[in-house]
Amino acid sequence: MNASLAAAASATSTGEAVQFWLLGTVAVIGALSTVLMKKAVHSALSLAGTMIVLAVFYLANGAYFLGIVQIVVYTGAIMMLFLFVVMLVGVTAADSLKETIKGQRWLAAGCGLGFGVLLIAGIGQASLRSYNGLGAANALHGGNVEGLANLIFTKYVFAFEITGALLITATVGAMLLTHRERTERAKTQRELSQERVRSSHLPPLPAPGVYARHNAVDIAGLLPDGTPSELTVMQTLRRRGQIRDVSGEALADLKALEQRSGERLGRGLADRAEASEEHAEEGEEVAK
Amino acid sequence: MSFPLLTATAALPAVGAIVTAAVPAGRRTAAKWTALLFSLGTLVLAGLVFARFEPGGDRYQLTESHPWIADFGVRYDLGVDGIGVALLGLTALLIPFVLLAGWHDADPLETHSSRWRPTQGFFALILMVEAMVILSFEATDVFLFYILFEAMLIPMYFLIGGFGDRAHAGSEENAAAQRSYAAVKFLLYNLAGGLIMLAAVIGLYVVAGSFSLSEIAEARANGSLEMAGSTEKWLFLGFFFAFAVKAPLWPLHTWLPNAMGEATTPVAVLITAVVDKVGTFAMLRYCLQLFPEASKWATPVILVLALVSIIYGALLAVGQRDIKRLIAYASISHFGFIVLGIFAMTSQGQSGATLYMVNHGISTAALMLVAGFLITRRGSRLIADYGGVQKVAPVLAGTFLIGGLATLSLPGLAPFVSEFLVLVGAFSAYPVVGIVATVGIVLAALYVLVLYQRTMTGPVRESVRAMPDLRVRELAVALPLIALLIFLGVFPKPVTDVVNPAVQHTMQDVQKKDPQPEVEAAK
Amino acid sequence: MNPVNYLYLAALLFTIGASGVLIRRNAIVVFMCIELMLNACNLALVSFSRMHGNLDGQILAFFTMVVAAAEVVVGLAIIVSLFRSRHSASVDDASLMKL
Amino acid sequence: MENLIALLVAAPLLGAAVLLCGGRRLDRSGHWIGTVLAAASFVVGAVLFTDMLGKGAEDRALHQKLFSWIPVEGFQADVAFQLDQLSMTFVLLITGVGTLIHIYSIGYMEHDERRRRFFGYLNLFLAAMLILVIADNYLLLYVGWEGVGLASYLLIGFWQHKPSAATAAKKAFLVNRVGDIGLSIAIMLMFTTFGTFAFGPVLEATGDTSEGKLTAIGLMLLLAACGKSAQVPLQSWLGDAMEGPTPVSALIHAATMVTAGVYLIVRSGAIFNAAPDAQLVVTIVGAVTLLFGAIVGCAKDDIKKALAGSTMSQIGYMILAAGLGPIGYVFAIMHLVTHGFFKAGLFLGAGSVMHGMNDEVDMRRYGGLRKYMPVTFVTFGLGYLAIIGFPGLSGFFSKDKIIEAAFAKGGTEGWILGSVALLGAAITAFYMTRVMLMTFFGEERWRHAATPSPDEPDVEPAAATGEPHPHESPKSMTIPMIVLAFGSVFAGGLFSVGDRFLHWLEPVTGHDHGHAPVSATTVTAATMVVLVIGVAVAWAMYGRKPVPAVAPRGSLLTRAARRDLLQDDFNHVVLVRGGEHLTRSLVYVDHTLVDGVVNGTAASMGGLSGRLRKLQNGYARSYAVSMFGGTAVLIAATLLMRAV
Repeated sequence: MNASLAAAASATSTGEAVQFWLLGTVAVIGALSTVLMKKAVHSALSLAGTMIVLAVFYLANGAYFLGIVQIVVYTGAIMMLFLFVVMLVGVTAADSLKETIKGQRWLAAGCGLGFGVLLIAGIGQASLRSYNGLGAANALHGGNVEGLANLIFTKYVFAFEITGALLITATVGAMLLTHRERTERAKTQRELSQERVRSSHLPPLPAPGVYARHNAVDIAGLLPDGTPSELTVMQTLRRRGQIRDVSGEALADLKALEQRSGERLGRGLADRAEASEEHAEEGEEVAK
Repeated sequence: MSFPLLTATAALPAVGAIVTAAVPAGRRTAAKWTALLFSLGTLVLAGLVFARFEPGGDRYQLTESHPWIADFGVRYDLGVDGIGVALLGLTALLIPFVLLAGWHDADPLETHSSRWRPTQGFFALILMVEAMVILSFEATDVFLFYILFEAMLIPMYFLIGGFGDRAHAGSEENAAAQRSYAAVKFLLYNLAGGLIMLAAVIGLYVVAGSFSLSEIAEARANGSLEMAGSTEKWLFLGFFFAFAVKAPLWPLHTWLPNAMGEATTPVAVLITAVVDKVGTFAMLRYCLQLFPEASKWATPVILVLALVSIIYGALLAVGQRDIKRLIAYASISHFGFIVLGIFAMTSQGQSGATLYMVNHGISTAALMLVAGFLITRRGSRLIADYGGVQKVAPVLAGTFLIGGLATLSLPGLAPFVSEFLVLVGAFSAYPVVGIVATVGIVLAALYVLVLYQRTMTGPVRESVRAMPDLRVRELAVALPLIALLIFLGVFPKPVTDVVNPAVQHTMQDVQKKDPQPEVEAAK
Repeated sequence: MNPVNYLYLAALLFTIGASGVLIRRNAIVVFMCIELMLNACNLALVSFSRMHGNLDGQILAFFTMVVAAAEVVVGLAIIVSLFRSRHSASVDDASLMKL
Repeated sequence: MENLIALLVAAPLLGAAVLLCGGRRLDRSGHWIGTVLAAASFVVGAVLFTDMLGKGAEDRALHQKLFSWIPVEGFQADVAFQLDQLSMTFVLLITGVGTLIHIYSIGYMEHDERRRRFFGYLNLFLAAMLILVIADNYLLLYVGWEGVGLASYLLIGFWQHKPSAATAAKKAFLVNRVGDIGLSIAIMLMFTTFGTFAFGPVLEATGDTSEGKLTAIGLMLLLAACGKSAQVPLQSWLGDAMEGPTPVSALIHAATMVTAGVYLIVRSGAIFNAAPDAQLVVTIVGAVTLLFGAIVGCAKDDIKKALAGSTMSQIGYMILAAGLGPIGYVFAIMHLVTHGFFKAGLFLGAGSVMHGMNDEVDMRRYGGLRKYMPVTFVTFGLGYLAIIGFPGLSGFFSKDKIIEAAFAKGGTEGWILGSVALLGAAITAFYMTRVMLMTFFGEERWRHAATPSPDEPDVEPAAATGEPHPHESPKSMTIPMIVLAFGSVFAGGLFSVGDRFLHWLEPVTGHDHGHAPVSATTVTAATMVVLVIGVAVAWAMYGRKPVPAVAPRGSLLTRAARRDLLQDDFNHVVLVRGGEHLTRSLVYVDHTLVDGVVNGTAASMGGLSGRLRKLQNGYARSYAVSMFGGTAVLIAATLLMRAV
């Protein structure tokens, strides 16, 4: 195993070539979908995919330690953190793809294209030496991990220590940034219960979506007359304006259902039509 | 080594500025007295300089020389010639009066907090300006001079922008806006000039390899420093532009009326009577001495600009409705005379110009400070708000009239001597220029007398009926200045004796001889 | 295959990431794009490490990861607190950096 | 003896300083201090005069150098005095008449709370005028020249609360300044030509330079003289100057200051002698002014302004005489002295009349005053006879000589000038008779017309109410009038008998008899004839029939003459209006153009930055684009550098 990996580090086998072209395509597609997906969750997942591919590439390049760390830290920790935040912010919140800054998209495209071309041209022009491979370097201290450890704790020990400091600072910083000072005493259980009893909502709040054949938290439950009830949706979502309104849809469905059943039962169509028109009007009003 | 008198003369007001600034907030009067004492001390030192200076001796006397920035050959070189002595004396003389006249101008208003210390700042800044101006008259190193030339803008900026004339028509915000406009305009104009001068200073160093005035002048004189004609012209223009802004010469003058109008009267006096003199002084010392050929090359244009300044400034003064702006335009006219005298390149013209700098300083100080007393009483700068003051405050009117008569160069008062010398000097070299400049004396009479007539004579206006006459402090400002005007008008010899040798040196620098009288030339 | 291709891939990913930063308005996605750029750099570093035959490049990539982790922590915290105050994660909403 | 010269000036100068700086504590004694110091100066003058009489004609000139005034390379101006016969004549006239007028003013200004100041100004005037006439160089003369201008300014505007007085004072100073341009250019020309401007060297060296230069100097001196002596075209200030108190009009605007121009021309005789063109212009100016002043004098109803017109005209005579060269110098000065007596007397008489008439100046509201103020009537009458040239009185001698000298100029010029002088004599007789008749004879028009004149709404409350009660003036006023009347009567004879005055001045001015085409007797006879005609016409118009209390419309000429022959209107339209427009447009130009360029630069900078600021839109993504684009450019540059 060691030998084959060492060989892979110094030269490119056909297998590696195949792997590169296959996974490279995946990585690029992942990157592009990170950029182009409307929903943040999708972007995050695409990015995670790209990162895993990159981890494989690290391994292929002889950076075993980094490959593993990439999976553990990046895909495992950082991307999960991203997902948490995405959830906090609102998982369904989709970007509108309409550009607001004039000419931004064109400029971005132009710059991106120019930059890419130039970068690739630069690499193409650069007189890159033939690859030495990491065999010797890895073997020096008895393995890739040992080699890295040797460097980290000797040559780069200060940088390493400083990154430690950086991490701690970042942790404290994050706590500070997200921390909210209490402006008043926290309510006790007793107080909360008393408050609840005094309020008009002693029973639990109605569940969202229950009357509307949807059960997502962001869809308001409909009252018997078809109007959505604000109470059924979380306060946070309400404030964000992330409530999806399906009342019109529901009413239309209801109407269709009634029509179908009416046809099948052969009831007076004229009455039904009148009733359905009324319903439709109501539905429109609600939609408005 | 002897006692560094020149450094001491400049350092004393600087120390005074620091001490004054450090006086605690509650001790306003102590700060004022401190500043006054330091300025009087400076006057004593300036008197010593005047006494120790030997008119017949070396060109630069009381010299001091220390290396400063060795890498560029910048030195702390001091030394005074007769022109420097005269202007140094003027500066040291005027500052006590300026301080005394501005005794209450920077008192904090009641709305200010008790920790607010404008008075200390005002007096300290004035002393700071004094220190810098004095040092700039003493510097014989181009770089040192340049630094001072620029540095004095900073305290001046704060003096103009921070301590406005309280007699402003209109709201407080409006006044503040006008003031800051004036201060910024002052700063931008002078900075622009200074920037161009900086380029020229660097250029001079590149060409000459030294910043020392005497070294360069000597090298120029003995031919070891050849300067290509176009190089010299460009360098000259760089220097001259800065000085013309400062002087100020038409058409670079528009900052002066704003600055003088918006600043308190003592600061206005400081601008026109002291700081602007650095510009004309520098023309005489740096432009003519370092670039004699270019100076001669540019003479026709500069003379025309000076003439335009004379006539234009006077005409605009006639058209002003604001007392302080009127005096500012009058000063522009007078600076035209000074430049005319300098660039006429005759002994009479240059002696006259130097004398003019001194006399103009005194006469403008007298007129402007008394005008300031008047303005403070009524709280307005508009001429139309006055009338009949003569009846209620005869001493004020009398001193104002004498200041005005000095401004219009009445024979018997000091400015006449200098103005006539300038005219004669200009006339003997360029007759037409002399004749056109003479028209300026009629216009001067016009603007002064119109001002006097509209403010002081006629029926007593209701708004001035209760106006008190000059108080003791104000008399202490006005009377010595008037006495000096009369003394120097009758007996200018002490000044001319000091100035004459220096002028002869300058004439040698530009290699010009006075035109011979026709009769003697014929013989 | 020439291992240089890894570099081309890194350049491509970097460019895509950069363009994403420019185009997207959702702060989280922008942040992800930044991560993508960092990863592209890491790939290049690892590839260089292989090219030169020593481990310094990998060390640098390692540090990049550490720093990126720290950055993500702080950055996401900023996004969250921004979101709290503005109820939005759009970078365009915070356009106060002008006169 | 030399050292006394400075004392001449010092006494009144001290008086001025003490009175003006002394403050209110001198209010009660100030007029005496002023008068005593003026008299002291006269005494010093008299002492010097007697001393001078004791010496030979050629070494009478005294010289005193006090100190070096402006020592500059190539330019020496000294404070030095020179007292020769010409100066001496002036010194005596100035201090003598000056002292008398000081005495007169004690009474005249009795009720003025600012009397001390008035005397201070009078002393200042005396000092300046003395400097003017005893200076030994043109620059010091210039000091005196402007000094009298200042004193005149202060005294004309003495009643500053009247806007008309303040304006008149300003006008007088300004017009004089125009003349001063001439004097300063003349001095500059002298400096460039001779290298000096002391009388001695300049006047001796006139032969060394070209006539063109001398003509230029002469014309410039003439310009100066025109300003100070109110000659056409700079005469307009004199009429307005009558706003000043009457003693001032008598001393400054009749007897002494206005004759300074004559002094200047006579003093510079050597220059004019060598520049005939300049002399011709001088005579023309004199002749024109002579007629101008006389015509104006005929039309004025204000007694002081009528006298002012007369002054202008009489100085025209002197200038005319001075322009004739050596033929006329002596007579110019002689007429100057006699004129000093009778015109000062006339003005003092007018002042006395006004004093008794509640400061009324309109002659149409006088009439029949001879009964009420006999002393004034007699002294005024003697002055009147002197000025019209009644045989035996001083005006007769001096004016007659000038007319003779004009004819003696020879050629067509001589005839023209002589005729003009004769015509002037006739008009003089006319307008002076008119003044006399309107004031002292005829019906008592003041009895019915006791309303204030419209020009002076705010003189004294007393003037505005009630009928005036004409009365004789106090002794302090009548005595100077009597003394001056003596002068008017006898001075001419005293000077002319045995050509005393001629011999006295000849060493300084030189003399030439010229070639008279007609005999002296003929001229005298002609003068008598025109004199009678003038008086007769005046009698016919103002003596035989009553004078209307309100001025009739009059002919076109009369109306023009009332307005100073439209000179003021011309000045107003061309100079004042034009100047106002010029300054106003220049203020505009300064604000919009000169300042506009600067502010425009600032504004365009601001505009540019405003545009650039839009790039700074606050969107982080926009900034990112620029960063990204910048990086791309950097890479491109790097690659390019490597490729090259």
